[in-house]
Amino acid sequence: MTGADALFAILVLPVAAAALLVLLPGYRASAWINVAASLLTFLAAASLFVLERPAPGNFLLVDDLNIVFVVLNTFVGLTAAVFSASYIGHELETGRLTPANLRFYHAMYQMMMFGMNLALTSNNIGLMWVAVELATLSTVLMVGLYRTHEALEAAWKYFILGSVGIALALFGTILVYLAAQPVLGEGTPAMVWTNLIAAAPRFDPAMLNVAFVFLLVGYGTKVGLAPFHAWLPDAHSEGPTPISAVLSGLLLNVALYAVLRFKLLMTANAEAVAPGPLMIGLGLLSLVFAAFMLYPRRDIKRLFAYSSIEHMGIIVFAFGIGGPLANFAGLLHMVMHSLTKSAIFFAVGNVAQIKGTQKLAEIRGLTQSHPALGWGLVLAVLSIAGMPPSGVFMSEFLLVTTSFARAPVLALILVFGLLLAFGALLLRLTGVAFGTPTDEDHPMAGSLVPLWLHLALIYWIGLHMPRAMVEWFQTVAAILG
Amino acid sequence: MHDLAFDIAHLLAGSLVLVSFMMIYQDRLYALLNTFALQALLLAMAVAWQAFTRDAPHLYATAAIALIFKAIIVPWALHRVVARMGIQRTVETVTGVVPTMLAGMGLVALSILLMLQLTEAAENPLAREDLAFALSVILLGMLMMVTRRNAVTQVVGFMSLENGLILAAAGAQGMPLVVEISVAFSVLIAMIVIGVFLFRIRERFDSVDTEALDAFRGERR
Amino acid sequence: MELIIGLILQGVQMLVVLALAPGLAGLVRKVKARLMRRRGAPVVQPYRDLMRLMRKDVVLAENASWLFRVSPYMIFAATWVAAALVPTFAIGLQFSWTADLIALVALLGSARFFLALAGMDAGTSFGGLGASREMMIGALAEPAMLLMVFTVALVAGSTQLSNVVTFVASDAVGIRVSMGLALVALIIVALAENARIPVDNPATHLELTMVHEAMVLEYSGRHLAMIELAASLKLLLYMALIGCIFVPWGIAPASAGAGGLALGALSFLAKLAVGGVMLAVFETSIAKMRVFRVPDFLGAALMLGLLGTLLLFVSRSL
Amino acid sequence: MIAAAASLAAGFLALSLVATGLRGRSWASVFVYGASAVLSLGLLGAGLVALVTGGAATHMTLPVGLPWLGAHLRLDALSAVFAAIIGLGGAAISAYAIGYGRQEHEPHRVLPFYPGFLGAMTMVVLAADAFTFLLSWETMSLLSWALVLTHHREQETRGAGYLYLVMAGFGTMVLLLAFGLMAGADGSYDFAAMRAVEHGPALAALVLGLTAVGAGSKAGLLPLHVWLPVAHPAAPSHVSALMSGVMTKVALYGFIRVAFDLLGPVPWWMSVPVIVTGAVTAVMGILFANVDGDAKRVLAYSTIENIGVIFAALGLALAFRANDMQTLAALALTAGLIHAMNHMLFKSLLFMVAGAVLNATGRHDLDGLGGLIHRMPKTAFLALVGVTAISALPPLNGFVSEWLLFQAILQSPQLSQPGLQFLVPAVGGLLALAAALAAACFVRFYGVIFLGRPRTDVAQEAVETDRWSLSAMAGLALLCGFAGIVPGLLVDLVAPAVERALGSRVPMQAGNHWFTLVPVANVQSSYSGFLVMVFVAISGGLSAWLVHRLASRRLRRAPAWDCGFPNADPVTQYGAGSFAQPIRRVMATVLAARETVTMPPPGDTKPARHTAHTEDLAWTRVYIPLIAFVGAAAARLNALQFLTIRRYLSLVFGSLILLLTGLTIWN
Repeated sequence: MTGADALFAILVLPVAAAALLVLLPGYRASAWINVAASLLTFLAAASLFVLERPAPGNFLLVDDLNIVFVVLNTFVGLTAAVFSASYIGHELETGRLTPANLRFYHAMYQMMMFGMNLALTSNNIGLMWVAVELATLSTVLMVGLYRTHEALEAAWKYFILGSVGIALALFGTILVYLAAQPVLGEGTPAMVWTNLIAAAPRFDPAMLNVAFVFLLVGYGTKVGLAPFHAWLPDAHSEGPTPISAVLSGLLLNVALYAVLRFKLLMTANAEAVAPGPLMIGLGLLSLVFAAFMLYPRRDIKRLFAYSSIEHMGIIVFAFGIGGPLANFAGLLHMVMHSLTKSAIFFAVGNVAQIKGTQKLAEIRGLTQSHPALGWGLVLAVLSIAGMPPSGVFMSEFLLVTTSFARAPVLALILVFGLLLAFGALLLRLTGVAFGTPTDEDHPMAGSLVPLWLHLALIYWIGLHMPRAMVEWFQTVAAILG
Repeated sequence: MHDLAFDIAHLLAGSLVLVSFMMIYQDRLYALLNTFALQALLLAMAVAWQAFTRDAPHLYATAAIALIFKAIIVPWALHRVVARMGIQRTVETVTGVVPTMLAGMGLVALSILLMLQLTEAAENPLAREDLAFALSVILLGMLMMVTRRNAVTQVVGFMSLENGLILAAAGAQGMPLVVEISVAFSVLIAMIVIGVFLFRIRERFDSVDTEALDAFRGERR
Repeated sequence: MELIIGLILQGVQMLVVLALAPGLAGLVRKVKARLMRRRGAPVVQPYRDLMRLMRKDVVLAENASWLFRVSPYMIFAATWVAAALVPTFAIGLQFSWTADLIALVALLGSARFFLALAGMDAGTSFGGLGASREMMIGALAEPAMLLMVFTVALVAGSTQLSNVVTFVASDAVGIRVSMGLALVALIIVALAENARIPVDNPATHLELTMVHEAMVLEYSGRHLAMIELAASLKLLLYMALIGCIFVPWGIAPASAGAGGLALGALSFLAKLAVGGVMLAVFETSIAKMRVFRVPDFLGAALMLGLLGTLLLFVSRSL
Repeated sequence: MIAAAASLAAGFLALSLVATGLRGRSWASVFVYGASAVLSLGLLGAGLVALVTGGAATHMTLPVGLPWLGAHLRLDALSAVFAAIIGLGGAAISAYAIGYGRQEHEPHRVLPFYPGFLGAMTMVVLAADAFTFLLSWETMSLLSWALVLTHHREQETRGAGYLYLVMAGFGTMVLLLAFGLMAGADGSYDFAAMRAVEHGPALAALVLGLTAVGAGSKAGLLPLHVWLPVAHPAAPSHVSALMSGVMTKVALYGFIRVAFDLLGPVPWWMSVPVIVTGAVTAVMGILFANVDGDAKRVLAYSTIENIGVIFAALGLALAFRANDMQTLAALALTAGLIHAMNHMLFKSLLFMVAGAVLNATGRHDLDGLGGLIHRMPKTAFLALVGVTAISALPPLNGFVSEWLLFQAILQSPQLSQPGLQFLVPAVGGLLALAAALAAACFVRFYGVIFLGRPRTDVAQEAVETDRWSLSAMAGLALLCGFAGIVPGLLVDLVAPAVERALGSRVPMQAGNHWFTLVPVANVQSSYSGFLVMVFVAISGGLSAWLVHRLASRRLRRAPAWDCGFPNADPVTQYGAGSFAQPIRRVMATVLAARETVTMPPPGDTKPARHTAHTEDLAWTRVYIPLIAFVGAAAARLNALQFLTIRRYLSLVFGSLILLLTGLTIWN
């Protein structure tokens, strides 16, 4: 097998699986096919490490930057599929979903994976745009899966805001092409990423500026940056929990990846407006805003959805600050956030099933009634709040120290936001995990393995990051400037 | 020849902006849909003209998509939706028409200012002009989305926004077909999904007014 | 040989303070009585009282614990050791370096601590009342005392009393405003610490304003004797302290001969007598304060102490 | 030596993991605490050996933590001092817990965290790079938070845990900023690299201030102390002992490490806030302790006081150092270090006492106790040692460190800045006030709990605590006495740390007669705890013997006299509230004390009611408004959750227009 084959597999496997799942009745088999396909995709992605990388073509590309995202994407895709397999049957039993819904769900799951993988591996900004659009549309359908008022409303909101965002991103993409076209000539080459970045210094800076604004707002909507975040909390809280995990853990990253790509383009052109301040501003705004918004939350999934906004703010801030340390911190934070937030949603899914509610006020004493789940949730939430020894602590450590030395005022705002968010998360966590448990419980169906697996990874990386990962991050951090 | 081509393209793009203003001005749903159809028609013409002058046959496809799909099918479908659902025939606006028009003027001014800043090196003034108009159409479409309460109107606003996108894409020389197809594709999917949702929403609510949805926000109860 | 003489002198000092303490109390009472145109008990009356108390049975409250019985000896011992460390007739005694002025204050603090605990032991309302007020007064008196110590230590360059005496007596000092302020502060502290008027009335019972007497209300017999003895020792200690810091003249220097020691002893007696009379005069000419006026009184001492310290810097920097 | 210390820390952490697996085993508690005690003793040994052998630094790097840096660990004299403190405290408290822990209903909520907490504290003092340091620091907070939440069913406990961890998070963030400044933008996180860098005075001052805030919030410095009086008492008593006695010392270590080792010279004026904050903290802490009615909270407030005293000493050391008076700085630093040690001894002891009382009676409110000296005589005696020591009374250890500090204060005229010259004596007055108030506080504490008559049935029927607890308490009480009697040993013990930090030390004390302490040779102030003890013992014993021998030894029991008005009801005794009344009234302003009397109307037979109320002004004036602000801001912003899609689109649209306009203007 060559790298090209692996790349091919990453894209084809989900499509094939989706096709198969559409045809297949019976949700149990579907669930495990879903897992198997995700596993194979992950293995293919992981094999990209060892195999020789295929040369970048007009459409696809594997480089240091996106391999991080691809492997992370397929990995969380896998664990979420495992969780989903153990989780989703319960939804059928409680009558929230029908078998037809489930068939649709599994097929869409793979479509979504395909969209995200394609977005991450594309070497063509047009293709990337298409792929992001595809991933968005498939998740819109997933969010609306329950057909409740709230779910439909969330999906509608997501759809409208996402469409507008994607339209703006498309305009940005067109502008980038227009900027590239005088230099690279007409046609496909002017949309190929590797060409763009090489020729970026000769692009019209004013064109790039306008393009970046549109791309930032467009893809920023997908990232969930405030004030473009509005779809995110509803979409997270109303869809099936595995999808919330995927949304928070993966889809946001995909959009972030797009923003990063274009940030690179901007930095490559010396005369263009520096993307850093814009990203810092949006990042801090998202962080502080989401931190405040965490306090009045009453729905547990919505709480963690806002926490995702907060963390996206932190990551965007980190990349906005730039420099080897901050970029390293941003990458690490992104990976950690994906792992941790999806772990949290795995736990929350179980909690919601056990308690039959997502209302924070009606969930109490989890560490008492369900120790493995409760403590898992405690650890995961503390990790996302930046408590050691999770990798989030390391990234926040690096980010705060380096940004305070360089931009003290910004770092103070950052610290304020972090603390504010910490206070809110801890407040809710204390209520949920401790105290006298509520009486009636449904049996727990969902598996705890993905949750603890993620936790183990988070702690492992936080304490002893594998050398390969470090070097890889450092290379990418250097690329990001 | 070149000057004439330029002028015609300019004229078409400019009229697209004009029609955008007309859409803002409409206070009847049917009239709005008709105006939208007009805009789609103009778009098709503009794209076709580009295809003609630039000898880029693939743009004809785009023009055809715009013509058939946006100028005919979608307005027709929306007419049906409005009729069948018995949606209120007037456009519910947030602010008066005049302030919206003024804001629209400002947006057009902004787009022109922005695009004028492009360096002279952008050797193709046509692209630049087109771009300014396209940006105006996009912004006006969005303005319509935020100043209208009715879901159908918002959908129209969104499609008007996409018209602007296509205008920009068509104005970009040599832009690969992938873009047009994807735009068409997205509109198609948008329509399907919107249809699905309108249908669902219609099933459960008495109006497609999206503000009515807001009572069902997860936390307000 | 020197060691033996040293030990003897130290022993003499301990016995002297012990022997003189009730006499000083008697003297004060006598003078006060005379000033009030009463005849008053003889000066030796406290000795008689002590002897009588010693011989009497101890009547112990039913709830009293071992702490109640141990405390009198602890209080007495701490006070006695403290008193033995203040230069009376001679400086540079064998163990005078054991504790400096700060440690001395703390030793008296220990005595107060145990007295207050003993006051709470029987579980009566008066005991707790006395203890709580005593601790409040102590809490305010101690910082005032310490600021006074600062002033002195800053002037003399040491907190070791023997060094202070040597320095002050050496005429290198001259008249310092700071020292005057410190003196006033020390006197106020001494009045408060010894439960004298205007802070407390040593001759009263059955008054809600009493402090010291309320604590020792449950004591009787030999225990009461030890506490009374400790109280008079404390009075003597403060007199000696004032004497050695502010009028150090006459005190025998280290390794002085017999003549010097005799002179020292005489001057000490004279100082005590003068001090006793002055205290009596002061007490008869002033009224007792309400308890919650005492903080103001002690606050004045605190301010004076601080002022003394600060003035010292001013005069130094001049 | 570092290898030994590091493996002990690892042992603690491993023990935590083992303890997680021991859930439900009956012997788990004995095993975990026993093993913790053994490991702690090992740590104490390692610290002592490192100190006795001169405190030469040993260094090692582990391949964990920041990937390109690794975890640097280093055991130098300063670390060794604090390792010894952790070891000693850990050993005594673990031994206590062998007995005390049996009473715990849910041991699985304590055991997995307890050894790890000790391990994390050890790691803090061993860490030699910023990342490892802060990682361990935060882990320490986290594990102690879990321990605080042991009795999580109670609302107050959950609130306490919440406040605690938020404040801890705040402290860590501030420390992050401080280390960020020291490390610079390139991230030289290694302590060695930080030492090598010269910092400008402004930067150094900023770092020092941030460190004081960061470490101070952990230690309980005003006004960051609010969590301490709620969190320490909420935990099981041995954990309270560990938190109050040991963890606050680790916080101090953080400050000392930065201020005296990593940072280099600091301008003199930065010592002023440190000194003043320390002194004010001391006074306020002990004032709160004087008016509070909960045994464990009183102890927690008293911890705040002691932390204030230590900070004042450290500030003084900074002031001396800024004036190049290294010997005097050494004196102040020594005083601070020894006070830290002493405070560990007696505060742990007192928390153990509170735990024993809590176990015996189930109560920790002072007014529910009383008369325990009859029911728990051994505990009562050990408690008496503890309260005497903490009240800074000779000849016990608390006095020694206070005395050393006063000696340092007395040297302040040598400072060349008039500001400091004026300030320090006033601070001395405040510290004396704090010491005297501490005595008042502990008379009340001891008197209300152990003396008098029992106020409740449970106090009436209390039984003496178990042997493990007693022996642990006895061990600490003995050490309190020992450290008070031969303080010179302690001074010499911490001397390597002081010398390493300041290049100078307090003169060698080992050769002095009668274990006398002579801190500044040329000033000739001296104190011999040994002799004072001997004199007091001899004169007390002698007089008692003489009196009994020569006068009377007869004794009768009779009802209390009480000035003729005895009352059988134990409620008529002075309780916690009434004892506090004089001080509450005198200090009414700073305590915001209010008293209200409700009299029934004439003819009504209802009792009159008197209520006294004090408040922590820091809490009501700073924290409550802050919380209110966050709440109000969140409530306002929350409106954004309920917008219509159209309005959300307007937000996107508005931002886009804003950015585009900005771009137009920028060009």
